[in-house]
Amino acid sequence: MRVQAEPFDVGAELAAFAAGRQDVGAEVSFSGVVRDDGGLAAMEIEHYPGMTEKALAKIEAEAVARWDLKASLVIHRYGRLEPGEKIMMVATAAGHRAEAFEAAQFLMDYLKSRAPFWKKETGADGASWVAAKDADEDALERW
Amino acid sequence: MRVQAEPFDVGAELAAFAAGRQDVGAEVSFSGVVRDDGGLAAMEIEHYPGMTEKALAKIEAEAVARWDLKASLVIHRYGRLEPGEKIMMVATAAGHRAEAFEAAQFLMDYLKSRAPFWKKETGADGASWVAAKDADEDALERW
Amino acid sequence: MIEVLYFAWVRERIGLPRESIETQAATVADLVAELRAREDRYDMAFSDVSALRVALDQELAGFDAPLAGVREVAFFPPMTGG
Amino acid sequence: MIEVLYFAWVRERIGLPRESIETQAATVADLVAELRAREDRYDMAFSDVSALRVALDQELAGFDAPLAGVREVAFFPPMTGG
Repeated sequence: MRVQAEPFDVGAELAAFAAGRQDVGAEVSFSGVVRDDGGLAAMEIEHYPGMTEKALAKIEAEAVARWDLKASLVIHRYGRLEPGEKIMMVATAAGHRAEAFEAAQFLMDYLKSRAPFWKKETGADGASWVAAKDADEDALERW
Repeated sequence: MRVQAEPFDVGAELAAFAAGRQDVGAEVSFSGVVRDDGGLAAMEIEHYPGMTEKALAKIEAEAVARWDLKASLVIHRYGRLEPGEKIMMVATAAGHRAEAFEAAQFLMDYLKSRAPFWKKETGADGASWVAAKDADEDALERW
Repeated sequence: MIEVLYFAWVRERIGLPRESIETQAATVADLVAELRAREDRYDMAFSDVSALRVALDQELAGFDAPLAGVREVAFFPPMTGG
Repeated sequence: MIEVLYFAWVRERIGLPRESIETQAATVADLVAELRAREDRYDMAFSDVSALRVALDQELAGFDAPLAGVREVAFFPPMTGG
């Protein structure tokens, strides 16, 4: 689990992920990208140093235990990002595909609503905080 | 969509995937790995040249249309593979995470049961064809 | 004249990957009956068609599908890709 | 003495990221009431607590949670990571 201001390389991370393990049959990765819906100049991500790391470690440990993951990875950036930049990524490695997919979705759902990050978007009309979606909170109920 | 005997590099594929697109908010990748459950020496993958490409193209086109994918990728190897080698990968890029995850799972479920590949495992006790699982056929019913 | 292809253990049991067959079979099931009557290795390979799949001109089909106009028939076990 | 942290628009409305507060508040809700009584900017920031979340010593908690033994309280809007 890493919380960092610096960019990361999804391809390089994934190439190194679970390398050499022979009990892994399925690997899933997710990455979130700064999307330009029209006029977005930049995204600023604020976080809560200390709590962020604790929350991510807890979510990751729960996923590893629940789906018997052979490997897992969570990286989340903070600070200023531009459209097209990767915000975060998760990766899961398991024996079979169902577990790898479920665990990655679990990580994402919890990370969205339970890890202390806040996004502020700056566009032509000024800056505004991204509002949490009810759908993201509701997504937790399936787990 | 590529069907090939040669190894591929998941990291490099994903680094190039959907690069530069600003309408993408979420990217999901899945890769299948030759898993050694104990004593597996090699896996031989047979396929049906011609039909394989048609089946994969059809499955991919359906996923792109159904989830409005901004980009998609399907690579599947055939021939001899050793434990730890990547068998195949899919990647999906969409506006939001739910679509990217669903489309990747749809691709995998159809690819498992509707693309003409057959796996033969060679181990200490000789060689045997991998049997199709009822669960894989059942997985199609959710779509 | 129709091209008949065999894959995976069907290919191994019959002992060849493909052959051209002169047939008047109206359906896949009729073709299977003709093949089974040929030799034991065919009879064994097709003994349980519920364990087999068939593709006509590279599209999955049923065993009751007509063969009129079909150039390529393939028999194989359930697929195990991914 | 308790450390109180503010994030995102809560931080912007109150105008500072953190402060040390001397308080006898028994619960989070009591602390919120004390803060609201201080100045308008606090009153406005806490006007709708249903739009806020609170963490005690870096763990999410409810507004009715007791403050006994707590060293760090953080107020922020619903999280939007990922």
